[in-house]
This record gives sequence, structure tokens and C-alpha cells, in this order.
Amino acid sequence: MDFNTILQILDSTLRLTPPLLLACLAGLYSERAGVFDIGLEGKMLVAAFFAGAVAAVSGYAWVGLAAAIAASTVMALLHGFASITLRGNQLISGVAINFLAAGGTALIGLNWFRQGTQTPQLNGSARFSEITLPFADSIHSIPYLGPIYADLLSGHWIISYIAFLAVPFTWWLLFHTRFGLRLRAVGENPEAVDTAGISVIWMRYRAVIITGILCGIAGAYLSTCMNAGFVKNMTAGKGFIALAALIFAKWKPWSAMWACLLFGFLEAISIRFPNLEIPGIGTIPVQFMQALPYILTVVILAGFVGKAIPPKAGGEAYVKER
Amino acid sequence: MGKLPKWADYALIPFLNVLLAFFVSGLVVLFIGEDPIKAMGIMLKGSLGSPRAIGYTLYYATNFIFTGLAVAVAFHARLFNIGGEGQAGVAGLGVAFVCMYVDWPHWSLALPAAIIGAALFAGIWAAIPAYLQSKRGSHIVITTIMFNYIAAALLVYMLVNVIKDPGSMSPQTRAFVPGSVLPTAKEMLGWIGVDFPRSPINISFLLAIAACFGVWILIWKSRLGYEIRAFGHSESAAGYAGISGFKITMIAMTISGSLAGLMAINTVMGEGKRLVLDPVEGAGFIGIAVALIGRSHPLGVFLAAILFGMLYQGGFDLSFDMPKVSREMILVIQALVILFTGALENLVRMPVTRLFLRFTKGAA
Amino acid sequence: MGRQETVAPAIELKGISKSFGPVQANKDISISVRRGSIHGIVGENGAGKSTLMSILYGFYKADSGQIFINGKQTLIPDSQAAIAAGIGMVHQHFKLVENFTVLENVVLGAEEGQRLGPSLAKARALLVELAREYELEVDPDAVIETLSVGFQQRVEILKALYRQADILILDEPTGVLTPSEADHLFRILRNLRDQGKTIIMITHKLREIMNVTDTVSVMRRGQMTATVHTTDTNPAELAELMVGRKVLLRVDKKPAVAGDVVLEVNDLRVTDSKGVVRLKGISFQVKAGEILGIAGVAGNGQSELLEVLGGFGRATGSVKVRGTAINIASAAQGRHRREAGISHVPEDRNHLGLIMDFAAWENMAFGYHHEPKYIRAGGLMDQAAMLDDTIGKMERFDIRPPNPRLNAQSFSGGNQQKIVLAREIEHNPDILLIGQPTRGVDIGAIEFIHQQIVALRDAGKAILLVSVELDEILSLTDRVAVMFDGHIAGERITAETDEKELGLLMAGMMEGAA
Amino acid sequence: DLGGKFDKSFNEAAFEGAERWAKDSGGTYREIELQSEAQREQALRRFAEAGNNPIIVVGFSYATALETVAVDFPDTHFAIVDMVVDKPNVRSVIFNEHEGSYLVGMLAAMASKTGKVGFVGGMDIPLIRKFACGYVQGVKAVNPGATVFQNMTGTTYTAWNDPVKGGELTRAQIDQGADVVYHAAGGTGRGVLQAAADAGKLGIGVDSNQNYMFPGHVLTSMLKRVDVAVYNAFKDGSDGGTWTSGFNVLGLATDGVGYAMDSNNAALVSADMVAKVEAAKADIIAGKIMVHDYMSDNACPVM
Ligand SMILES: Nc1ncnc2c1ncn2[C@@H]1O[C@H](COP(=O)(O)OP(=O)(O)OP(=O)(O)O)[C@@H](O)[C@H]1O
Ligand SMILES: Nc1ncnc2c1ncn2[C@@H]1O[C@H](COP(=O)(O)OP(=O)(O)OP(=O)(O)O)[C@@H](O)[C@H]1O
Ligand SMILES: [Mg+2]
Ligand SMILES: [Mg+2]
Repeated sequence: MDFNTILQILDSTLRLTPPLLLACLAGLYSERAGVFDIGLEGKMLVAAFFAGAVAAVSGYAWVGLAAAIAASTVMALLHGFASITLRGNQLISGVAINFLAAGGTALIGLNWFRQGTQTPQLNGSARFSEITLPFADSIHSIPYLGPIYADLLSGHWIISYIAFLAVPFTWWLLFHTRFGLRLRAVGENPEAVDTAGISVIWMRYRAVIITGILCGIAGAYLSTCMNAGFVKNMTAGKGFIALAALIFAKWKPWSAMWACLLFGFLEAISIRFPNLEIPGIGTIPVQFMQALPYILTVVILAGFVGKAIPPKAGGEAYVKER
Repeated sequence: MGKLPKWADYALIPFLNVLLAFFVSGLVVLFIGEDPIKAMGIMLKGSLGSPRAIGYTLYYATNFIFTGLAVAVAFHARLFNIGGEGQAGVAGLGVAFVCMYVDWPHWSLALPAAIIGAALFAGIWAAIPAYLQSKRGSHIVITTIMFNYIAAALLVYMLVNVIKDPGSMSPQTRAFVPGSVLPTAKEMLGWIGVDFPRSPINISFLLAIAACFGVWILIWKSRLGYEIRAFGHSESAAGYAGISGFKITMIAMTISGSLAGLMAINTVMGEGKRLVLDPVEGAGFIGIAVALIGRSHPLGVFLAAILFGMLYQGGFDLSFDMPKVSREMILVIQALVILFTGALENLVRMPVTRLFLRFTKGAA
Repeated sequence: MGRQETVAPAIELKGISKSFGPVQANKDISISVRRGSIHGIVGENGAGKSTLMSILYGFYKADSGQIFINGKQTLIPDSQAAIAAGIGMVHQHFKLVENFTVLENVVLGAEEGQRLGPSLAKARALLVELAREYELEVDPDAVIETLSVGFQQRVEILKALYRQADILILDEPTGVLTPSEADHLFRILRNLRDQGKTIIMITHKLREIMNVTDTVSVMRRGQMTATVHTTDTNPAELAELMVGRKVLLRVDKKPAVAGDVVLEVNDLRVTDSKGVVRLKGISFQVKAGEILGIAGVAGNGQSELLEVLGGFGRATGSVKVRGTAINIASAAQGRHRREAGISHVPEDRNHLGLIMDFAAWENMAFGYHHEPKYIRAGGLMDQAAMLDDTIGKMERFDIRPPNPRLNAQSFSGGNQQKIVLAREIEHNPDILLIGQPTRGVDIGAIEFIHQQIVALRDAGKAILLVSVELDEILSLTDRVAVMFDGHIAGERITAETDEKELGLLMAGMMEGAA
Repeated sequence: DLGGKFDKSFNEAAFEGAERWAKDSGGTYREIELQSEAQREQALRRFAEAGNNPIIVVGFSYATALETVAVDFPDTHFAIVDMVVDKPNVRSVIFNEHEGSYLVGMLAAMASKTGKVGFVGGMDIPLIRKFACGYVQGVKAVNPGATVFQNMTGTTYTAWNDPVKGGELTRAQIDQGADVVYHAAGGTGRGVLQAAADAGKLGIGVDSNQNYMFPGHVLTSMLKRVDVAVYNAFKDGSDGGTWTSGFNVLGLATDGVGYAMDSNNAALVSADMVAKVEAAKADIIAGKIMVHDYMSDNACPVM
């Protein structure tokens, strides 16, 4: 494999990773605060729809992004209301939100645009365009480093950079601020937080809102960056992969980034080599290559990653008096 | 919070929740510009209005019973099996092998063989994540999700390259011989002289009911069930009592996978009479909702499965008779039912409990 | 009360009532506590002590009643308000975030500013100061779950002091402490009192009440039945006030008639999953008809010893029951142990001995559920037999409420303990392993539990009793082995030793030939 | 089928055919989309019982259901697209997608500057291999040394509706040097054409005329006139029509397949290119060029 191919595969990895990473970090906030969320998929889908729809109508991708964040946050609040205030089952709520998003986006799409379940094609400013980092052109000729900077690191959408910057930010917020300390505590032992005079409910709501915002950005990436418009079910299981990455990463921000990059990388590999020839064995079936990311995930999980212990209070509503 | 009488807990509250879900669904229908009362009528008629409608409703319910029971059994051991979709898909392969490579003379021979085939394939497909969870600490939620994707790829590969009917353009196996096809309700009721219209409901529905009963015995009456529940409630206490976590995880997941696999008998041997690309059609995921709403109890699973069967079948009629209401509407109604009966349950429960408390206090 | 208070009391509660659904936990309770004093509260399990204190701390909201702090009526709707009013509380079950460091736990909720760094630095400095002032040393960077309970409790106290609490509430603070840790705690409490702080302490141990408190209140079934000066009362009177009848405070037992060796342990070694060596070669014997006590500060290997003997830990060495070796190399041997005649009352009943979500009748068979008496023809569990069995045991052990269909979690701590005891004792084992039999259990129940253990001994059974309560060891056992750092530091005939000698052995200060 | 009604491709073509007929004739039609296998037979029965005639099903998955239902309703006319059902009242409409794909393959090879072109399919199933095989043959006919990159989108139903993945597959092919990418992937294709357009390369649409979607960036579209089939079936089956059952192969000769030329791609396809393609088309019709059909022997000689 030559340098260029590697670069291209990594470039592809960097394009595939942001939605996973944003959704994964989204889940991280919620689950660290003790609210399990298998509705990442649904929130992303809703966001992708509203980003596509509002960008199409307004003509501005930024407006679409804002709408995506708002819509996804509303869904997150619904999850919060069900699981924090009403102490409902968090898994059920997540499942319901996934169904609601799948049906709702298609239904509203049909109703608004009458183009089936899709939103109109986005052009020009209704779509985010790729950003060229400073000096990308001028240093391109430097061997190795030039292409790495200009071809690999430069030329992604603003949301891609947001996604990767969200990692150190999350790390800092979680481990170096008061907010982070309380957020982590509320997911481990809400009673400790309560007796320290902090509202468990409000802490959890704040975490859930952040989850909504991040899922919103992730969804917008799908319909206004990678693609130019919304197509029904376009999240195609990314929310679940993000969830897997989150567990894989043991709920840690930096690990989350590596886990998502790994998933992105495995997918990029399977895209790049759909029909791998292995001398002596023959052509590997395309289905095997398509399943490879999932097979490798299992192998890595079984081989190298020990037991993942979730936040202790995760999945259970905080009840003082039963 | 005080206790509710059992009938309120298990009947009144779910009923009010479903009512609420339908009320909100009605608002959605209204928003689309159709008459919700009429829509409700169509759905009810479409799912229960005629013997044939009932036949279809129960056919879908059969799938959901199996996948719902699968999730429920695993839940009792505190294992979250999201892999019903893949397990049932692989079971489809098992059923196809049984029915393709043997030309069975009669369904009564084919059915037990297919049960073994389905349970074996799906059981193994579920046992691998179970093994990885208990021996390697790999989180079962991830591995079962991954195994869904791997199963889908395997199915496409097999159907396109290995077991495809060479005479057909589509990726499917050849049709099974009549001896490998399960009797439908029409045939079976015909034996006793009752005329029942054609519909895909077949003997697997009875199998599903038997499975409900079997799971009930297993979980609440048997020693194994006792151990499964003990392990599910407290892993450490199970260790104290001498219950092996490895053993329980393996057994519970294998049973769970096998149950999910049995749904393939319904779709492949009962309805399709051949294996097609996607024999599961999302029933694995609906099983999660069914188990959660059914509180992991076989009776609850049964009722929830019937409800989802009604939604599925009634929703079909709805999109048929109300062109403005597309098939996605059914998804929305399903979502709302899951939301209100499951997650927002306390919306109704809290005030009702308060009411009961006041009432009983007043009486005391 | 004779003396006239000149200053306003630090705390005054008037007419506090609280119900949880149908349960009335507190009924019209009024007390007042003088500033700069230590006030004890005693009462049976479920009497409402914790509830009352939780109301004072703003964790629960009272249905009615008023709270006065330093003479001023104060509303305490939440813990924030309690903290602001200068109240700190050390809960019975610690409210610590287990995977946080000491420092993080201390600053949680009392941080200054958004950024964590400065708060942590400030807290670190203050902790050093507090440690010097009150003998409260603890490594600020240690993660809570690696600390012993004694140290965890210090963290709780430090939390309160960091928040500048003037009033400190402690709910059963010594339940999990060793005698020396408890003595240390009492020194701290007296020290705090002398600095002018007010302390309320809930406990089941009358010795502690007599030892440290200035005044004491007794609660019974949600009501405050008496408040007296400690010097004006005695343990027997308090016990009677609590339980409503006379209570035997000493165990009444005949000398042991020891028989053959039943349990023989040789060179037992255990390494835990983190690679730490927990048992470093333990050897002892227990004879029929005697109680061998294992004393020691918690965390010196007692738990591991019980786990291995109980069949759910792995070890090397040998364990023989009546001369026959049993398998200690693999876990999940609980069933075989029971078949070999070993019953086990685990230290941690909540996590090991009971399934909290199971009904009493299901718990009553737990661990023995494979026995023929619980299995019907056809291989299913015989629920009728299990219910009958449970009803009988509930009656004989006076488990309240005597409802076999109630979930384990709906019983009080003492009654939960009785469920486990009933199950294990009535199985009529050759060997009973019993860990912390009376932890957190009230006086009435302790008396009963001790009687049961002695009766079993007198029936010719071997009993291995692990307890951190020296009182219990001294009054109940025939021989005592003291564990320190994975070894047996010494073995004594109970009648020939005393608290002081055992204390030295426990602290690892004395190597004693048996 | 598969991709949903508005995939801008296969199903949308069927819909358009129905719409056109409705407009032309003033007739009405009813439609339904399904979510389950069992519903196929149910839907057919419902339509037949309601007296709808003719009934047209689009997609190979309907064959099994149609086989049983057609027997039960001998007086109803049925038509199925993409599959053969041998019943007296059924018209089976098959398209020679390999022929159309051959032509767009030629165009791709001629338009390509790099000698590398791409193909993105929805799922690795025989029908899609038929597209791919015809396409590769066309490419090689023009440039025997050309490289054709091939990707399939996925293995679950989302494969037909995953423009994100489609786009990424296309980018990967472009990275490797492809400058023309043909798709047969339903809704996923939107992402393929988008990615090609974004990269300043060319895409090739499928089934419907997709040239308009990215004017100047869609080289052409392989037309599969499902709309014509549907239109004709409605016309022939409705009152006054002349219904014929049986086998109905729509190929280049009958303009059932073809390539799209319009104002959107006029600048991309030179007269010379058109001439060559037209010549090949004539040869295929005349039988001088035999485009291998993957389905005939489940194999493709050039792949
Ligand atoms: N959160 C709660 N919800 C419902 N009931 C409760 C709750 N906490 C306590 N109770 C009930 O209130 C009563 C008093 O309980 P409390 O915990 O105050 O007793 P206690 O005196 O502290 O007992 P112990 O000595 O066992 O600690 C008990 O009957 C208990 O069942
Ligand atoms: N949230 C609750 N809901 C219902 N009952 C409760 C609750 N919390 C405590 N109880 C009950 O209150 C009583 C005393 O509770 P508490 O927590 O003070 O003691 P415990 O932990 O059960 O026992 P111990 O005193 O041995 O630690 C018990 O009957 C317990 O079951
Ligand atoms: Mg208490
Ligand atoms: Mg207690």
C-alpha cells in the first residue's frame, strides 16, 4: 500500500468518524450523568431531517444546523422527561424515540415537501462547504507532512473540526470543572450529589440537553455536510455504532475518539477494498468485507478490551422516597 | 408510594396508557389532515374486523411473541439481547437447510426438524456473545448489535452465492415441497369443518402460545428459572448460592436466541415457503418493545405482541384506505404506544395511585 | 429536666411528623439539643431515627412540624438549606462517590467557581489543617473505594467540617468500625464538642451511649419515648425503654463441650483479582460443639476466608470437613459446600445473603433451592412447600411482619438478618460460618440471634464466627483467633483473654504463640 | 420496491408512469407501499377484491405472492416488473438492463480521462450484478484496459437508502482515480451523484432520468422505462385497452432501456460519443453485439 492510498483511507476515516464521534460524546454526557440513551439514532435522524428541511427552506446551512440542534434537544428533553421526571424505563424511552424519529421524519417530510419522504436538494449556502486550513496550498509540496496537512487534515467541513475539538473540550469539562465533577457524581451516586445540596434532576437535565445538542450537530453533518439533503433512515444504524463505541471506550472522551476513529477506519477499509484478493485463497466475498468492521469489533472487544463498567447509577431513575 | 390493587396495576394503567397513545396518534392524524376517528375505525376493522384480518394480525403477533419472549428471557438474567434480529435471520438459514435438503413427506415431521434447525442456528448465534460476555467481558449489547450486521451479511452471501434458487432472478431459495410447508389456520380449521379465509397465520401461532407457557414455567416454576432470576437480580448473591454465572449466561442467552429463532419458522415455513433476503423484517427490534411493555412476563409479552400485531395489520389497512396516511404513520403510532405504555407510564400511574391512596385512606 | 438552659438550644424540633405512604415513620416528635453537647438517639430497627435525622438534614421533607436552629425557626427544604444552616450529616450508608478521590468528594457541591483546580487546591490545604486539628488524617488523593470504611467515614466527617458545620449528625457511625476505630472516632467527637460543636449520634450500642453522650433520647415505633441525661440512666433502663421489655445484655451460656475436629484449614492462601495477596497461609481447626471467633480489623482477610469456605472464592491450601478434603480451587461451589454440611451467614446480607427483589419465601430456599424438599415431581420448584417452610421459620425466628410474600427489601435490617439466620441455622449444618451476625441489628434482635447461635453450638455443631465487635467475640465465642494482614496473629481461649490483649493482636502489635 | 417511492430512480419511475396515465386518461389508480413480505399477497388480494384492474406490481419480490393470487383471480389482469410469473393473466415485464448499462458503460469509458470508472450497487444481488456486468462490458468495449471499481452499499434494507455511505463509496472510487461513477442503488444513488458532483466528476443516473439532479455533473442516466411499462399496462388493462399477457421483454429495440440525453448533459456528451453509442445500440439490436446477461448463467465473463 502506498502513501497515497493510506492517506486516502485515513481521509475517508476522518469523513466517516464525525457523526459517530458526536453521537458517541452525546451519549457520554447522558450516560455519565446516569441516563442511558439508546435513542441516539433517533435524535440524530430527527436532527438530520430538520437540518435538511430548514436549510432547504431558509437557504442557509447554519439555520439548518440551529434547527437540527433545537429539534434534537426537544427529543432529548422528551427522553429526560420520561426518564428523569417520570422515572420511566430509560431503555423503553430510547426505543420509542427511535421509532418516533423513523416514522415522524418520514411523515412530516412527506407532508411538507411532497417529495416522498425526502427533503429538497441543498445547494450553495444551504450546505456546509469544506474548509481549507491556512497555508494548505503553500505547504502541500513538502514531502509527507505537506500532503498530510493539506489533503488529510485540511478540507473537511466545519462540523468535522467541531467534532474533534469537542473531545478535548469534553475532557476538560468533565474532569476540570465543577460542572463535570457534579455530572460524573450524579451518574455514580446521585444520593451523594443530593446530600451535597445539588439538584440531581437539574444536573441530569443539563446532561441530557447537551446530548441533544451534540446529536443535533451529528445529524446536521449527515444531511448538510456529507450529503445534500435528508433521506429517510439516513442514519442507517450510526447511533447504535456510536453506542457500541461508547461502551468500547468505557465512557471516556479520549477513548471515545479512538473508538470512533477505529470504527470509521474499519469502514473506510471495507469501502476501499470491497473485493480483497488473497493469494492462494481467492477473492474474499464482498459480504465478508462489508461485515468486517463488525467482526473486527467483536474480535477487538473480546481480545483486548476488558470488562466495561458503566456509571453505577446508570439506567435508574433517582428516587428518594419509594 | 402506596400499592395499587393488582387489577389496576396490570389492567387499568396499561389501558389508560394505550388510550393516551391513541389520543396523541389521533392528533397526528389530524395534523396530516385526516379524520382520526375514521382512522381508528379503519385500524380496528383492519386488524380485528374479519376472520382474515384477525388471521393476519395473529400472524404478525406470532413473530412478535417469539422475539418478545427472547428479549424477556434474557432480561430475567439481566442480559440485554438486542440481537433478536440477527438470531432470527440466521435461524432462517437453519430452517431453509432443513427444508431444502430434505423433502419432508409431511409437515408433522418437518416441523420438529425445523424447530431444531432454527433453535440450533439461532442458539449458537446467541451463545457466542454470551460466551464472550462471561469469559472475555465483552459487553453483550455491543456484540449482539454487531452480530445483527454479521448475520445480515451472512444471509446475503448465502442467498446470493450458495443456496439461491438458480431458476429465479431474486435472491431466494427454491420453494419448499408441500410436505415442508406448515398448515395454515384455513387448513387446520378445515379439518374440523370450520371455514376460515386464507391468511398466513399457521400452526406456529400455537407454537408461540406453547412457548409463552413454556417460558412461564421456565422462569417462575423451574429451578433453572429461579437461578436465572437470582442471577439477574444479584450476580454476587448468585455466586454465594453456588449458581454459576457462566452457566446461567450461556443457558439464558441460548434459550433467548432459540426463541428468537423460532420466529423464522413462522415466516419461512409458514408464510414464505422459501427463504428470502430479509426473513425478520425488524421483528427482532419490535421484540424489545414487546418485552419491555409486557414487563418480561409471558402473558404481558403475549398481549403486547397482539397489540403490535394489530398495529401492524391495522396500519396496513390504514395506509391502504387513507392514502394520505403513509406507512410511516404506523411507526409513529407504535412509537407512541411504546412511549406511553413504557416510558411515560408514570404520567398515568402517579395520579391514579394518588387517587387510590386518597380513596383507601378515606375508607379506612 | 432540672437545669435551666440559658442559651438557645442548637437544635429544637417541634412536632415533626412524616409518613412514607401508609408507614408513619415519625409521629409528632419534639426534642432539643444543647449547643456543645453530644446527644445520642437509640431505638429499634425501623423506629424512625434515620428518618428524623434525614428531615433535619433536608433529605426528606416533614409532613408537619418546625425546626429551630440556635433558637431561630429555620426552613430546611433541601440539603443545601441544611448545609447553609450549619448542619452536616454522616449517613448510615455513606454518600460518597466511590470512584472519586477523597478531595473530589470533599469539594463536591462546595466548589468555588467554575474551574475545579483552585477548589481542589484550597480543599487540600484545608484538609491538612483539619487533619492536624482533629486527628483526621487521610490521603487526599486516595480513591474512596480503596479506603477502609473507617477512612471513608473520616471523609464524610471531613465533608461536613469543610462545609463549616456546627451541628454534626452521625447515623450509626460505629456499625462498621472496629473498636479502635470507634475509640478514635469518639476522641474526635469529644474534641469537636469541646470546640463548641453540637453532635447527634444514632447508635444501637448502649456502651457507646454511656461512653460519649451527654444526653440521650429513645425512639420507639416513630415516637420519642424519653430524653434523659446520660449520667442519670443505665444500659438496662435504656434497653427496656427501647424494646418495651427487659432485655438480657449478657449472653447466657454454659461452658463448651468440644468434640471431634469438624473443620480443618491448612495453609490457606488467596490472591484476589487485582493480584493482591489476601490470605497468606491460614491454618486452624474448629471442633464440634464450640464457637471459634475470628476477630480482627475489617479488611484483614476475614471476608476472603469466609468466601473460600463458603464456596465462592478460589484458594490454595487445604480445607477438610471431617477429614474429607473439599474443592477450594474453583468457585461456584456453594452447592457442594452445603451438601458437605457447611452453612454460611454472609457478612454482607444485602449483596450476598439475600435477593432483595425476591419474596421472603423465595429467599428462604436460596442456596438450598436444589434440595429435594423444594422440588416437586416433574422437576419444578414446589412453591407450596417453600411457603410452608417459610411460614414455619418466620414464626420460630419471630420475623416481622410474618408475611412470606413480602420482598426482602421491605423488611428492616434486623429482620433481613433473621431471614438469613433462619435459613442457615434451620438447615442444621455441621458447620456454621457466620459473619458479622448482628451488624446494624437492634438490641432485642441481638439477644435473640445470640441465643440461636449458642443453641446451635450446644447441639454439637461447629461454629466459625467472624465479627469486628470485640464485645460480641468475648461474650459469645469459646476460642478466638485474631487476624491481621492475612495471617492469624494469635489464638486464645476466650475466657483467658481480654479486650486489651485482643486489641493489641488486632493492631498487629503482638505476635502471640497460641 | 426496496428504495421507497421517491428514490428519484426505480420506484419513482413507476409512479410517474401511473401519474401520466392518470392524467392522460382521466382514470384513477391506487397505490400502496409495503413493509412486510406477508403484506404483498394481502395487498394484491385487497386490490383484486376491490375490483381494481389491472394491478401492477413493481419489483421481483412480488413474484411468489403474485403466483398464488393470480390463480385466485383469473379475471383480473396483473403485471409484474422485473420478474417472470408464468400465469395466463399475468404480464411479466423484464428489462434488458444489461443492454442499457452497456451503453452508459461506453459513455463512461469515453468520458473518462483517467481510464478508471466506478460502479456503486445497492446490495450484492443478481439483479444488481446484471447492471454491473453490462456496464463493465460497455466500458471494456471502448477501453479494454480500463479499470472499473465496484462497490456494494450494504447487506441490510438500509443499503437502498444510505446516501451517506453511497457518497463515501464514490469518494473512495474517485480517490482511486475514477472520474465517472454509475450507480444502481435506489435512494443511495443520490449520495453517489452528489459526491461525484462535489468532486467535479461525473455520475451516471439509473432507471429514471437523473440528469437534472446535478446539471453538468451527471453524464447520463441509464433509462429503465418502468414508467412506460406501467403506463402501457394501465392503458392496455383499462377499459378499451388491449391486454396481452405473457412475457414482455423491454430492451433497446423497444426503447424499454436506453440512455438519457437532454439539455442538462448536452455539453458533456459530444456528437462523436453519441454516434458511437448509437452505432453500438444498432448493433445490439441487430444482434451483432451480444451483451452478456448475468442472469442467464449467473456469471459474468468480464468480472
Ligand atoms: N425512603 C423510605 N420510603 C418508605 N419508607 C421508608 C423510607 N425510609 C424509611 N421508611 C420506613 O420508615 C420507618 C422508619 O425508618 P428509619 O429508617 O427511620 O428507621 P431507623 O430507626 O433508622 O431504623 P434502623 O435502626 O434499622 O436504621 C420504617 O418503617 C421504614 O420502613
Ligand atoms: N426507600 C425505602 N423504601 C422502602 N423501605 C425502605 C427504604 N429505605 C429504607 N427502608 C426500610 O427502612 C427500614 C430501615 O432502613 P435503614 O436503611 O435505616 O436500615 P437497613 O439498611 O435496612 O438496616 P441496617 O440498619 O441493618 O443497616 C428497613 O425496613 C428498610 O427496608
Ligand atoms: Mg437507620
Ligand atoms: Mg439501620
